[in-house]
Amino acid sequence: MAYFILKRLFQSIFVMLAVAFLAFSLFRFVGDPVSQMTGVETSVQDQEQLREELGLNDPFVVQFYRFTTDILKGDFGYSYRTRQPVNEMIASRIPATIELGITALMISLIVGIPAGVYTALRTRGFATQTILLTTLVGVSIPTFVIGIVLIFLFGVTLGWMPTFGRGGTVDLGGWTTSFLTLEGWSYLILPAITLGVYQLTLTMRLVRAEMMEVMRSDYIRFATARGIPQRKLHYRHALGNTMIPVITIIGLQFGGVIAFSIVTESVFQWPGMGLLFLESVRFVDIPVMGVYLVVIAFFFVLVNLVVDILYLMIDPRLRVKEAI
Amino acid sequence: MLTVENLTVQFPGRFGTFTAIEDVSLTIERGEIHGLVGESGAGKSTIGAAIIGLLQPPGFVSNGSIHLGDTDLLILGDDEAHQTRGKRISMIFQDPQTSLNPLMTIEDQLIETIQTHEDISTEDARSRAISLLEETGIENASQRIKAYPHQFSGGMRQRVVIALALCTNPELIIADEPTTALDVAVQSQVLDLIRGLANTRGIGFLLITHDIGVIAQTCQNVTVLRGGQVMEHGPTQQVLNAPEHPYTQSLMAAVPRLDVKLDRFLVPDTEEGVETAPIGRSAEDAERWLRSGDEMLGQGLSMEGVTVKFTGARDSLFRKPEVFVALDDVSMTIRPGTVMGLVGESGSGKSTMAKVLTGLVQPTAGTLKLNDSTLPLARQRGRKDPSRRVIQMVFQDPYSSLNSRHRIGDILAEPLWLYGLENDRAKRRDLAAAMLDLVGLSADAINRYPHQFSGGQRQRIAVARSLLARPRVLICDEPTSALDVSIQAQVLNLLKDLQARFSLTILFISHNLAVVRQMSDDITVLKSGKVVEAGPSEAFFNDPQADYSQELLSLTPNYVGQKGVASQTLVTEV
Amino acid sequence: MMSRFFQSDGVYYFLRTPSAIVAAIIVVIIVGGAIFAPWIAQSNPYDLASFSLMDGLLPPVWQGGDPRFLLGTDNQGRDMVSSILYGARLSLFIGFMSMAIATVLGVGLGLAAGYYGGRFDAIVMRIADVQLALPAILTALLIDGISRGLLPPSVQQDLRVVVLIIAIALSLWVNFARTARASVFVERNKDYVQAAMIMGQRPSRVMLRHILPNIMGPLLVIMTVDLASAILLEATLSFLGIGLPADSPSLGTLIRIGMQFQLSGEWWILWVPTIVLAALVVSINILGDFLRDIFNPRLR
Amino acid sequence: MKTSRITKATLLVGTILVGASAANAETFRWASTTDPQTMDPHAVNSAPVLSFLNNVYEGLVRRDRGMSIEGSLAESWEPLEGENGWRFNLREGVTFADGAAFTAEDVLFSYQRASNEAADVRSWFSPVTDVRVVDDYTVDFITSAPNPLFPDSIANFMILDKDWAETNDAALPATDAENFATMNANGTGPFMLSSRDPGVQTVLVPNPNWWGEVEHNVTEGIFTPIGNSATGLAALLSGEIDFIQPIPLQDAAQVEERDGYSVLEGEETRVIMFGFPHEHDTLLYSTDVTDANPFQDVRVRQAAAHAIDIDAIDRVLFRGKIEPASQLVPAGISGYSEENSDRLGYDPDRAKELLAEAGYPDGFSFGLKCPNDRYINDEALCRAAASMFAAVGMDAELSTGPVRDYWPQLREDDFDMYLLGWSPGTFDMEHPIRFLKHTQDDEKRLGSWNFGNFSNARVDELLPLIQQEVDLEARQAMIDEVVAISQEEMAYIPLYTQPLIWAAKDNVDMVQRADNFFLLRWVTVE
Repeated sequence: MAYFILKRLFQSIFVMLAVAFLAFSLFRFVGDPVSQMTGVETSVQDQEQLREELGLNDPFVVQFYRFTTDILKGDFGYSYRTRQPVNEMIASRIPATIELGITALMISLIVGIPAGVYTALRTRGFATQTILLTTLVGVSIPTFVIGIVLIFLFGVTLGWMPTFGRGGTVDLGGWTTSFLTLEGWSYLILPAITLGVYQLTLTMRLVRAEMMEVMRSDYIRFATARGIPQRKLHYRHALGNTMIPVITIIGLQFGGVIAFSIVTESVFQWPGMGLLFLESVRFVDIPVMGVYLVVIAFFFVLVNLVVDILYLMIDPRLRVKEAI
Repeated sequence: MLTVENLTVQFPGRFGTFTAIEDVSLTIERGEIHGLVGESGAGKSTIGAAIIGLLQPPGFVSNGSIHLGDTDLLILGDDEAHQTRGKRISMIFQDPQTSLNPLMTIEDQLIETIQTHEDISTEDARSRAISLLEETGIENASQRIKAYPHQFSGGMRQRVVIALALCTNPELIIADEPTTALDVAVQSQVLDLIRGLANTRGIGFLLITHDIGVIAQTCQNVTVLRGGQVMEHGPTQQVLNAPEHPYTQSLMAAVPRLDVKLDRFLVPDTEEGVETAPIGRSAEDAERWLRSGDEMLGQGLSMEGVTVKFTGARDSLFRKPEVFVALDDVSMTIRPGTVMGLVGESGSGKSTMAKVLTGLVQPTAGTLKLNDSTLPLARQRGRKDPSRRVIQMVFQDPYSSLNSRHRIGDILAEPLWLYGLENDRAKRRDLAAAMLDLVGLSADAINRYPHQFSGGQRQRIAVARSLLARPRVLICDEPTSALDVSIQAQVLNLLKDLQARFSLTILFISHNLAVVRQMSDDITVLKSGKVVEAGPSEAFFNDPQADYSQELLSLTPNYVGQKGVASQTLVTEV
Repeated sequence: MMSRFFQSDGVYYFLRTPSAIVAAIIVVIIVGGAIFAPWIAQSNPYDLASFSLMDGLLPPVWQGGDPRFLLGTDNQGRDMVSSILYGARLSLFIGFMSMAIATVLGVGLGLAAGYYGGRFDAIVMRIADVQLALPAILTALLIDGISRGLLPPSVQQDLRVVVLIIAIALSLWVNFARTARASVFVERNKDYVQAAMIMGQRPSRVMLRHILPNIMGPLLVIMTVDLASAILLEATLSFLGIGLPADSPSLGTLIRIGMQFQLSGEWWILWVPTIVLAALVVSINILGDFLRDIFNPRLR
Repeated sequence: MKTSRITKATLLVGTILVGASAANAETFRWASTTDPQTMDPHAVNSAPVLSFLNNVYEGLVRRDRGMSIEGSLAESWEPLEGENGWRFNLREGVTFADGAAFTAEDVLFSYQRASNEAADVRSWFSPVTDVRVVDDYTVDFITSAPNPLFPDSIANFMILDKDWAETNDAALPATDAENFATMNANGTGPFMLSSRDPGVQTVLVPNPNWWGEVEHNVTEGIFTPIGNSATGLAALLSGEIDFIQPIPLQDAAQVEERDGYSVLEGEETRVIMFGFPHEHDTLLYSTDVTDANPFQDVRVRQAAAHAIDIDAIDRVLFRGKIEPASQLVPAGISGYSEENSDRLGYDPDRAKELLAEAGYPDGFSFGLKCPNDRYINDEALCRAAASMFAAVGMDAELSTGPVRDYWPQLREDDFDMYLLGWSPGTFDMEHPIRFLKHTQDDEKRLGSWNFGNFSNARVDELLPLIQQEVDLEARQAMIDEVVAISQEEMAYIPLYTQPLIWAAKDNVDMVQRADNFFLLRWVTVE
């Protein structure tokens, strides 16, 4: 098992490096940072000089080497736009994105799993069909439209929820959280739902499919033949086995959640990494973009490691090897 | 105790209602083991499902009654039915691998089941569970009860399954092919266990199986099913040894005998309606074509000191992944134009040998010889190597050995095209058609898909495919073990005919000694990768040398000449 | 097995699945409209001379708009109906192309990885990981950025669609690869494959002619689902400004433009394309589910 | 049942929020699309930054509600006798937020800081040769030539405290790494920076010892950037913010209708125009004319002008909120040429004639470049224009892109026609002449935004004279001549002056200044 995790770690490192490379090749091309950094009256020579200072004229390899080595040294450089250290900028935004992502994920699990189970056990039936259809419609309307609609419905028309930003947060030694106050939640809920819809649908349909498979397996039939009560049958025997494949997929998707929060964050002006990233793209803030991509990759790798470990915890076949 | 009267089960479906069970009646007394035998599709399992009330929808009991003691099982409400399940009736499934929840320790599963039906403390439940495990023959149960299903071997797992079925001491247990997935040795142990339980606890068993031998060895009474109807029923002795119904008779005749080698099987008329290949005109073309190939002498095949090692997945940085020796210095010689029978339990390396010969597996050591020329090993054997044509293979499962997405015509034409035996498309078709005729299928099969044929027909097609390579050597890996006895008989006859007519050299792999005896000239016994005995077939069966061979023979169920199977005295024997 | 479900059961169950029928009808209508847009549409949104700013912002007829424009016009004076037809045309094109590329790429790699296993398999899977670590949006940004950097601006405009297609395809292929690989692992041990190998058939032939047809089922399902998500993704990318230019109206760009008018009273500019998009995506997904059930009879 | 419980919960949240906002009535929340990227007044020369920092820092002079120059840290100023330059007499008794006194030294220091090559605003001081501290409250700016407009040109030149900057080693604007001044501010202005969370929230509080007379009643000003205009609008309509700049003009009507809200509309000083490739020999994007550049023929340029139906654009795209432009500055800006105030009207037939005369009877195709995230409705405008050009046979191949790679394309002369908006930094006609009409001259740093390189000897000759002329009449005469020349030469097609549309709650009273600057000191909340 230790070996297994070790192996995954090595793979992860490879992934990170590859992403770093891609990240790098990306931001060279997004546009000209200098013309974004300077005002209208700045002359061409001055711009050229600035370009030189930023090392934008160095050959690709040199720049890439600088980028990776700096990152490995833990030096993430400074934002072209704000002159702040990138790591501070990103760090200050990470909690917002993570909390948004986690809440979205939680919503999708808390609603998605029961819904999946329900629709799996009552395959036909009106409720099931409605659930399936509505969720499908939910994912078929672009996120940004959903977000705006929610904002105007709950924020403007009904006035129940705030429309933008993160509101007051509690600072826990560098980690600002929305979880501890009712106000924080009121700001969090709409974006989380917007972001969670897709996950929710995915989870639900996955659980449904797997559950239906499991319910037909021999050991469930055997358990039924032993007269094990329905409830236990469904939630103790079936659900456990259902979750095994589901977990992996959800893990794979979480990276996507973080990335797709770009859209949600921009719609809700949610002060997370995604918003920062969009700003940076607009201003060709190369260092920020690069680091953002690497951070995303890091999350992905991390989450998948966690999933693997969860896997080991849930499935005894991987945990206990020796036969008796 | 259990009385089923004129039971009729129907499945309303797309093409009208299908009657799976028609007017079946049977009774089981306390302590009786009642055999329910029949070929696939006879409706055996449906009866079991109907009794325990787990018919797969849309199936339903359209007529008849099922009484357990004096409770009418059919009028029970869902809840009562659910109560009855496990409490009074329980069930054992065919495959122990899949019938246990992989995520729960067997302790949890046992205790859960016990407490479902009895208000009893966890402690008592545990001690009961442990004693049950011991009763079903699991040593130091108190420790092993903590284990997960995957930690038990197949046989042990089936014992756990039985313990689970027992743990509420039901009156009736329905055992659906309980030993089909097991090796003979384990099989007889499990059957002993069942007999024991019937004796000591007076539990009634409904033993569903397709294996006459198992019936013979275990049941007092037997019911023979076909197409959902009862053909014959009565005491096992009488039904097996002096069948009255013609179907039963032919069925018995088709069962390969362990005690004597017959040169042909008597084949009951079956739904396929084909006798052994009636040689039609086009069949002669096929025959001519086959003969027109290279010299008709059979070719010998031999392996010398072959060793095969598989390395498991690495799971630690420090420990080397453990190596599994599938074949350990195995040598074998198949005389030209003869049939070599290869027997052994699952995992003994039979199939690995086939894979070595066909070049799918790379041996770590050893040499192969085709006639006198060396036969290159897997990696060395080029795609164009002539041996690829000369050596052909017939697989166990006719359902997966034919590509379900290709038409029979294409499947058959493939070897012709591949080996450049016939370059004209039209000619290839004709030849394929002719070959179908030769193996006893009508030529119009060419335009159909595999799924439109029954298992036996598919196996014939598979044989035809191998013949169309104009092979000299056939490797048959359990060619009939997926087939019903009657079909098996036909296919075996077909193979015998072809072998004789074209003096093919055949390696016949099977776990079923009776079948092997019927087929082979020589025999090789394999045990966990080693050859334990080899020699002329008849000699072997009449006087096996190695202890293992003797044990195998003694354990193999054989109904003919068995005395007093039905009497309980036999339980202690074997 | 598959083919039987396809030939008879497929039809049989289709006729018994109203949702599937409705979905199919919707898809047929939209796709048909898209394909024949040049002939049905009264004006061509690409032909700048064919519409006039003077007709801008006309409401749908039932809101007292101009009878010429059934669903009204956008702020350029373009007929909504025509825009939608052409928009669906473009969106579907992008969807299909990227889906096709993703399929070929993913299935190809997946097959090979599953067939050869070992090191090759490992490499492919690591690449897949990298791909997964760069979710769709970022991949799109990446390709978009690189294309901006490498292509001369003069051709960029014309190649936006291609760039978009590649971007979307890249973010979808992993799905196919993983599924194909998994199925191959199952299939390659089946006797018919072994038989083909024993015969000494070329690996390419074994993979394409023998294995591929047998794993088409799950792939087909993914194809439909991914077609849907490709169309959606295009919309999202347009919203982020890395999609298509506003003068080549895909459903996504139409929605993006419409966003400006959600408050200003011209609701139709936003909602007409949104509804069409949703209807299309939902329908495709429903058909996907239907296929899944067909190919996995146990789930029926 | 369930639903009702949910409703209660959410209502609870709702009330809490209302309570929160009701508590501090004079806290003023406002939003804009972009965050000031730094608090350093010399680091970047961009409107968001300068606009915001005008609340915190002050210059020697400042603009009043009507954009005209008035004294700020300088009480008065006059041209120097005997040499070129200006003398500024500084206000006494002014202190910085941290209590330090404001003296001439700070002016000198700020000049050195702002004219250092690390500063992006240094171009303001290109005419300046030297700055002399006469005494604590008198400073002389020496210029290379007579420069009547110098005071106007430094209205956004803000003064830092020398000691504060040096002790926090922010003596120079940050180039690569940040420094103290990027996140902190210490100005003499009416407000002080109380907290800053870049991209999220920046809070200002009144400066208790500000020298000026307080007109606002704001106890706290909270600024939030909201990039997505729809979201911003929602924030306003839900009452979470009191004011937002700008709002999409198509939404103005809706906001106006709602009670409790009002819309402030005005003209920005930014003029939107089309530019021509005056010196290209051939078209880059044409499918039919590849050997020549039709736009070198003035008749073709006029035809293009005639093709534009500015009224239609106004009505449909801008809901009647734009003012058609005849020249590169709107009326009211100093130097605006009254006598050249009419523009070529919409006349497709005339356009076709002109094209025919020029030898393109059935028109030609060309490439039109536009940004899609720079000006209000820029993309829509270009699409509309393209179809108008098409109507007279000029086939515009439109290509739009984000401004981040738009400028580079223009710099590389990669266009057949392009869209440009220009706001005169000095609020004087001289500014666009210097940047857009003078022949490109990197040495003298002239014509740096004249991408098509319109070049006219007379204009080049007039520019320095205009810059130095002190007599306003004579100056205007020269400017009129330049405008006349560029009009008959069709150097550019001036389209309209961009509208300014802000929205606020009814109870807020503020001033909308033509440079789109928003100053907190003019805000009162009833």
